[in-house]
Amino acid sequence: MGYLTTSPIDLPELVARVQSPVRGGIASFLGTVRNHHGGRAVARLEYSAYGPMVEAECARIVAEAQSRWKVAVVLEHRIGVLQIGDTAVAVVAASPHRDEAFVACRYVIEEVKRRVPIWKREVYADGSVEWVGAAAGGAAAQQGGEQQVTADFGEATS
Amino acid sequence: MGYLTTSPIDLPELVARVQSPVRGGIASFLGTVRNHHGGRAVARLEYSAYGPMVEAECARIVAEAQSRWKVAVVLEHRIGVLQIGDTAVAVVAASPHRDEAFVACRYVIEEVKRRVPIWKREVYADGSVEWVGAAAGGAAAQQGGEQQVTADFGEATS
Amino acid sequence: MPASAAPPLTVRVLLFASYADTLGLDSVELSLEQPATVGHALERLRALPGGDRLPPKPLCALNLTHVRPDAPLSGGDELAVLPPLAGG
Amino acid sequence: MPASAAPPLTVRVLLFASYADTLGLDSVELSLEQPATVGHALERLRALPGGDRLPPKPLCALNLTHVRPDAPLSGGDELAVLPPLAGG
Repeated sequence: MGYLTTSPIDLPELVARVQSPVRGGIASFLGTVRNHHGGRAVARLEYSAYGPMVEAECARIVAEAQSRWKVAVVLEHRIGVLQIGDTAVAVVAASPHRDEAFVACRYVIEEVKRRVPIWKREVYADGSVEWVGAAAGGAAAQQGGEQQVTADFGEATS
Repeated sequence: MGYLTTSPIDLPELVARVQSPVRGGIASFLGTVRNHHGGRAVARLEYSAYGPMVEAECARIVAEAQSRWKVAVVLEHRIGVLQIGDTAVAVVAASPHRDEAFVACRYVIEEVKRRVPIWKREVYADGSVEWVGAAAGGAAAQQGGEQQVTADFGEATS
Repeated sequence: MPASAAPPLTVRVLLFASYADTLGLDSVELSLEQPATVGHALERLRALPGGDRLPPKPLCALNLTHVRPDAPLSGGDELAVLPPLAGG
Repeated sequence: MPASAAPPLTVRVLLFASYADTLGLDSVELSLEQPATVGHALERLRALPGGDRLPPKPLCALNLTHVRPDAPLSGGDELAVLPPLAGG
């Protein structure tokens, strides 16, 4: 437990958790809230999650990264109401080798986006509200996304 | 001017310099001082630099990254006496697209290591001192390194 | 018929985000004839008010793990139907 | 001979880190016959005490830019001879 938070993400605190005298290379990624989406001005975002599965899936992703590369990884995703510029997700990967730190960091953020059940509702400047990715185009994209996720999982678990 | 510092590197301050409401993806790299090198226990490191050329070369590297990708980049290298665990170098790249943030961040740290005139002298636990890379093996490596750097520069400037 | 001789199984279905809005439900218990799969549970969901607006192959998780629609269900399973993910 | 008709040019050579230790110098002014290249300046450095311990092709920078040994020199140039880089 501990991949989800409702508090602001503290990057130096996350770095401190993985840094060590033998892991000299530290790659990190922050995803922050943008002020536009599909051409509309976003006022704030509301993130929600399937909490227990977020924890389980994040633990699997971190374990995968740490078994494939010589890295220590921390990952945190914030939910609740976020303002423009707030950090929604942070990944930090520390390794003796910077190549592995970069590759692992990238792997973790890509898998988080692909596999972790978190949703966001955009509140626009005009007061209207919309689930991100839930429009007609989103449903079509979803179908492809579903096949990719389950195909990969079928391999990983069979 | 401003790529070199003798003060501790402040990652959140660097992130704040490149973050913007349109650049939602922020990739960063920290290089920190390790406690061993070639099997010997390092007590501390002393970094020195050809200051004016560091500034010129870092400016060129950042400009290259910002012209190749849609990113804002900051780069800082600390010199002077550093202890184990201290951050020696930090690169932060912010972009609307996380792929570009990662690629630009990686590019900048690789080019810094290859092109920026900074040296470090390791002070070992037994009190002895050695320039990193300056041993016999270092001279041979240097010859190859020289050819790579100048070959690339010949192309870039001709 | 041996298949229908087994007692029905009960699964808890969780709905999130836009799908919870679509069906007006956060969760529902379904009783299904054995043997049952995720796909059978989805068919039952589609019969609920608003269920016809679910996509043909929604992303599903069974007991906190992504699964395909042909995954078998057991009594007490927690099945989650997941709208397009938007984390990160 | 036209080449030697031109007056000698003066360049400032900077040495760093292990090379400064090797030659016991941080900088030195060299007066060179024209036309002169980085390679000619390196030959002169090798004649200084400890200069024989420089590698065959050290990394060089001219006026803050990496250059090859055949780069031409002009009066007032700043030539830096750079030991293996160890930043980052």
